[in-house]
Amino acid sequence: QKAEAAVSGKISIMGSSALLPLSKQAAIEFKKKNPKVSITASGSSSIAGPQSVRKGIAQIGACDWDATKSKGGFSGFSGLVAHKVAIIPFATIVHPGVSVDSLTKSQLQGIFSGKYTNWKQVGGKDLEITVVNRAFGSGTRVNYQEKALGNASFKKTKNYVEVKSSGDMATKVKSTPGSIGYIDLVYVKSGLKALKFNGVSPTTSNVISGKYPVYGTGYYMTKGQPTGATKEFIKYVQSAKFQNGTLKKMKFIPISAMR
Amino acid sequence: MSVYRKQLKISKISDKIQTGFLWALCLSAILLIISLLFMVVGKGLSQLSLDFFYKMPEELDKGGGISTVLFNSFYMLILSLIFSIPIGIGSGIYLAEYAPDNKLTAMIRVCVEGLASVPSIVFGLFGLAIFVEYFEIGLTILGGAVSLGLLNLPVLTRVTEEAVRAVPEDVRSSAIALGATKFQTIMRVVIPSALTGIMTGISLVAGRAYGESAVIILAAGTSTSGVMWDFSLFAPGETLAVHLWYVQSEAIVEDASAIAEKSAAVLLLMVLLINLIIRVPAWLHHRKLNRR
Amino acid sequence: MERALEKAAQQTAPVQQAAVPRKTFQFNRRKMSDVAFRYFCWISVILLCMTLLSIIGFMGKTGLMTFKEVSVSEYFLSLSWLPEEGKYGAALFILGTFSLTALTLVIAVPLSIGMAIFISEVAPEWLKRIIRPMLDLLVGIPSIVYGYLGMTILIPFLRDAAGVQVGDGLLAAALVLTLMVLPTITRVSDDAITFVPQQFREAAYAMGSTRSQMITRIILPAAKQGIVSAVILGMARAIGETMAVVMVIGNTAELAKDLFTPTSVLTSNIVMQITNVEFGSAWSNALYMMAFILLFISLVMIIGIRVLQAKRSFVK
Amino acid sequence: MIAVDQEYAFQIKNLNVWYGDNQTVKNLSMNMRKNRVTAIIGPSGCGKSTLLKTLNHMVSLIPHTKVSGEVIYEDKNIYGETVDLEELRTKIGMVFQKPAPFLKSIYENVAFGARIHGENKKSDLDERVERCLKQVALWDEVKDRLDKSAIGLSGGQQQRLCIARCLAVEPNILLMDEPTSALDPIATLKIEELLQELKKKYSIVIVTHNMQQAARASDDTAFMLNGELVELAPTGALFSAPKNQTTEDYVMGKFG
Amino acid sequence: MIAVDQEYAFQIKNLNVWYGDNQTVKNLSMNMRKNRVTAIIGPSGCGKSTLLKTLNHMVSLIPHTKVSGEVIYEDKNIYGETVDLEELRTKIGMVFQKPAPFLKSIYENVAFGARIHGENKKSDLDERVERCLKQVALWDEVKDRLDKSAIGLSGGQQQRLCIARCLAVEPNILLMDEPTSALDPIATLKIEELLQELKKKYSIVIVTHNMQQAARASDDTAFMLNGELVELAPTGALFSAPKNQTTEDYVMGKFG
Ligand SMILES: Nc1ncnc2c1ncn2[C@@H]1O[C@H](COP(=O)(O)OP(=O)(O)OP(=O)(O)O)[C@@H](O)[C@H]1O
Ligand SMILES: Nc1ncnc2c1ncn2[C@@H]1O[C@H](COP(=O)(O)OP(=O)(O)OP(=O)(O)O)[C@@H](O)[C@H]1O
Ligand SMILES: [Mg+2]
Ligand SMILES: [Mg+2]
Ligand SMILES: O=P([O-])([O-])[O-]
Repeated sequence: QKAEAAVSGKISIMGSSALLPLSKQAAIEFKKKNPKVSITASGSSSIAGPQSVRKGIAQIGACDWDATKSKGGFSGFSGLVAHKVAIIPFATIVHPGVSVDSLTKSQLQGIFSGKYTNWKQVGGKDLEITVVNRAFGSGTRVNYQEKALGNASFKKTKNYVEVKSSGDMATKVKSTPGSIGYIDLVYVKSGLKALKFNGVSPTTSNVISGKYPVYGTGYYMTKGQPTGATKEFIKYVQSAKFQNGTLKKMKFIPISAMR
Repeated sequence: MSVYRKQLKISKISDKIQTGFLWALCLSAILLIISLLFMVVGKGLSQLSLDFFYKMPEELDKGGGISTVLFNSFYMLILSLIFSIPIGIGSGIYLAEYAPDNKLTAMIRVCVEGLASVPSIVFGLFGLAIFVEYFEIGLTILGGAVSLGLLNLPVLTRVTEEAVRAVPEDVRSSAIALGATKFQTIMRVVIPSALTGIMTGISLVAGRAYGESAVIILAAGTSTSGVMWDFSLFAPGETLAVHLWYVQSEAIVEDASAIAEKSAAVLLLMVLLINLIIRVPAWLHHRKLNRR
Repeated sequence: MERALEKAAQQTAPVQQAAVPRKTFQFNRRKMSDVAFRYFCWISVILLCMTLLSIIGFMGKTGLMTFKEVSVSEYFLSLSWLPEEGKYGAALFILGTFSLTALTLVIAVPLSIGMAIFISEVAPEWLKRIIRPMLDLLVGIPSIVYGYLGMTILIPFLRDAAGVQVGDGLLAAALVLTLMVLPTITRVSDDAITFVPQQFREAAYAMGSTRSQMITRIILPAAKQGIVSAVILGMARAIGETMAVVMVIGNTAELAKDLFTPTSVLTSNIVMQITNVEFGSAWSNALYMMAFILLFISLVMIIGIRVLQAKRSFVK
Repeated sequence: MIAVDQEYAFQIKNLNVWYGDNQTVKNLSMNMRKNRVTAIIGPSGCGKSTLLKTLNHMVSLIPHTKVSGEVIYEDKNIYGETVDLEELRTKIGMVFQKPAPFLKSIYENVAFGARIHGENKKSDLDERVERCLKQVALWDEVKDRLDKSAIGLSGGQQQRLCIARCLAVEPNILLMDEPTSALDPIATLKIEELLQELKKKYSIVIVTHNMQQAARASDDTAFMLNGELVELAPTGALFSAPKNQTTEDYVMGKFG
Repeated sequence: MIAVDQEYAFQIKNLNVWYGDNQTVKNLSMNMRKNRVTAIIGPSGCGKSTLLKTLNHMVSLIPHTKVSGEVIYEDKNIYGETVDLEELRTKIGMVFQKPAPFLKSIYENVAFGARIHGENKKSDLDERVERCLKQVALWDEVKDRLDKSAIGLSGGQQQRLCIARCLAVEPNILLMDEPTSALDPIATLKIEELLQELKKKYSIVIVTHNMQQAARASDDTAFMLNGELVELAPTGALFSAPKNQTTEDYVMGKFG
């Protein structure tokens, strides 16, 4: 470690809220070693990541897909470079008062398209379902729609709310009885209940073993090849130490563990 | 006359009823608002400890504080006042003391009132467009402070104008009649007399700026540089008010709702404090002068 | 005239005077600071006007670019806001803003005016001295606190009380806004009522009216314009409020079917989406257009207040 | 109400009035005759207005006011027994220094008193408005614009309107607080003439700072100083041969 | 500045003043003698204050004001040639109807004029403040509380303080606009005595609504009506034998 001279500079990370906890934690650790670097991380939704980078207001744009290629209705951003940083497992979450433990893909499709509006239609108590969805631009939404719902579309029904970020999602589902939503595993804490998908629990090991298909890949986008502090930071996040340590602890999956 | 008697009785009864109704209405409304606020403060206060003020906000773990956002709040408040006070007071004095009574002045007044009515989110967007999109310096304290300053301007102007106008004409003419120039009259006689009013205006504006959130979110962002005492104008400028919203809605940290409760209590108390701190000197000043 | 006289006076060379020992340069410095200060004030006011004009210009220019890609009729008439599919119908937000404001006023105005009457005419002196500063403090409470209050106390309460699932929506937002604008409307109306010359009160009492007769027949008509101004002021605040609304309205780009359906208004939609869109895109322009609409509405209201105040006549 | 001593409109006995700690009427006793004009004169701040406001209980509207002593009106001490204030004020009209017409039409200004007492019949109101406006000699000047705002009238007209408004509730006493001090000489003259007319039906108490006016228009004159009654006498006597040295100084213009 | 005609403090020739379209001083010509007290009387609104304000150019502060004619002061028409307004006003002091002490200490009120002219030496200021307060006979009453707010003084004291404040800039003329109308008899008396003292050093022009005051305290009296000068004469002559019928009516209290 002595070999790496401490770098200085300013890094601003914007974009994905799914990756936000990871970026924030990495920033804390990186700053311990490089006290002269100032890092700020904020999250709204993935699409803001590559956009901010292209505008030059952020050095790193976090995105839940490779933003150089088109995906889920978004066209690719040219001139950006994608750096794979983590595999992100996503879970279906419900308010703890919901008695259902597992849902199938078609049940989920039914719920998010508004076909099922009461938990008793999917084997639960008589309680109206409130769908909490992420706003357009979210990488979580793109991945979840593709992998959990088989690209079925969302329908706005009577009890339907859209939220701006993963944090918003957690707050809303926590505070709304009968609600259902989706989020990456790092956010699943007390007050939220994660459901099995087709009977499989959303755990990192189930993702690695291929049993649980709802996950995405997180990228750091940069404008051209990164230099200086930004380069060192990305290198740190991709390092085996971080990948197998903190990242794993936060219920993300190291890139090396897949494929 | 006695024909009036019956009517008088009816009028008096209805007077009693209406009065009673007003008492009930007003007291219950006030009590409701106050008790709601007390609920907010109470929940936060009971968990509040001193280290909450000087610990850094935690990004992920429990037990974070609010030191940097608290700093940003005051820093940005002071910057915004530095931008807006000279211009605001200057314009207020212009309108009260110099403006000739003509169409142009009427138009300027419309401008001031128009600016005062512009929703804060528009100032935020304006700041965003200028600092983030045009100058591309990102979400910064500078952008936030300038946008806040613009938000403050019209209020300061109006309050100053009113306070200066309220100074009795006699006092002004007395000074002029003593051979003082207009500038001397304003500086030595008018402003001291209008000081209480101007101070009240500044406290009004400061309280508002301190609690403003929409402008900050759009122009200064929702994060801090993560360093305490960071006086850089180009650091991101999350403030306490924004922090309250951010932790509550982003909920990344474990104890988000506890932090939100505490932040809400601190925010409320700070705003009250600002109102008091800025008013007290003016009040003392006034008292001293009125003492026999 | 004033100008001409002053100017004429300023051109004169200062004259030495024997009676009071004073130095010529002192006179010059006095004159110079006098002129400099005047310019300072003048520049300040010009800057202030420039700010408003550049805000209007910028918002207008950026906003109107929307119509390069979106037809005016779609923007103002269509209810479907699906920017990802190229649908930019902003009517639902405009309707949302109007209905939220209307609902807020329906709740807040009678309450506020009642309170204003109480404070100015009924309350004993000691109570006035408590309530007025208290309301002034309440005016200064950050809107985000009201939003937080709505989110953590009001919505759970509404869910229980109304037996609804979500709770976020127009009613929650209107209640939060009511809390917010109540002190403002009350205090401004209170001032308007207090401003009615004491002679009117005395004259009415002297003729044997009861207090409520005096209030309803003399005071309220005389304070009418001031009260309307207060209401407009409250309305402007309600229309422009952002974060408090964002926290309780649900933020769905969908027209509200009832008081408890999540919906969106102009302000909340701007703040929810602006960071996710690229500056210069049709989506971004459409959001700036919303801001321009807000700006337009509030300017119209201010002009309304001015017209009203110009009519205020008893201050002769 | 048994009519016994109908000679006096007011009998004031040992009246004291305090604003907070500040005593403005001090142990004042005097009688005011019925169907006469009583003038109250004295330098500014001596308590004239306060005395007047005590007579129709208007002082009780001012916070922190204390009144002791007796004011006997219609055989009843209005500060001793419980009185119906609204009724009292209906019977004792008051006209103020600055004319304060309501922000209503001329017609509605005069009709106001009748309306608050529940009279709403158009024909009755019409009749009453016309009668009262004629009493104050304003009818001819305004009869074509009864529905126009009263604010448009001149100062003198406004003051006469306020008097008409008072008369419309049919009082038996008129209190006037410097009713002409805001008026020009001609308007003043008109009001003074009106006083002579009105005293046939009403008892009038008038506060004035204009000694000539008191001399011209009143039957009795009371001179007050620092809250005390210095001298009360028939007007002619008071001005030509005051008993008191201070009174003499004052009416000679030595101070005030 | 050559001293030629030092007999008059002001020579006013064909003076006209308009507020907007409203002419309030009409073709007025009069001379005011040096070291004399000239009183201006007339009913309310006749233009007395306006005339006074023309003398020290205060009218020029009021928007939409137009002045024509000549006011000659120290051999110079202050409405013809360019004058230094601040200097003019320093030499012509003015005292207003309502005493308006600044929100400062008694000391600072008096020192104000000297300070704005750049005098800041403590000992000089002290000396000046003491001298001026003695001139208005206020020194003994306030010498122990010079640093207390001037607002705490009584009305009469405040008015004397305002006069002292004026004297402290060493004017040679004093203009006074109803300086005693807000005061009680004793305070009025004091100010009138002061006038007699001051006229030894200063020329004084005083506007008053109190004819007795004019009679007592002035050397010359000018009677104005509707913006015109009706009569100017030595005070004794004007009150005992007015040449003009209107003047007679007015001084007899027939109107106003
Ligand atoms: N509402 C009030 N509160 C406290 N003090 C008052 C009030 N009204 C009058 N005073 C005081 O009481 C005293 C007598 O006042 P009042 O108005 O009766 O005098 P006045 O003889 O009518 O004088 P003026 O000729 O100026 O009208 C004055 O010293 C005045 O300051
Ligand atoms: N600033 C002003 N603007 C317009 N008109 C004015 C102004 N000041 C006075 N006037 C008008 O000019 C006329 C003369 O006013 P001025 O103040 O000189 O009268 P005055 O003789 O001093 O009266 P008073 O005895 O009431 O003080 C009045 O009709 C008044 O309404
Ligand atoms: Mg009075
Ligand atoms: Mg005057
Ligand atoms: O990670 P997201 O915020 O884009 O869902």
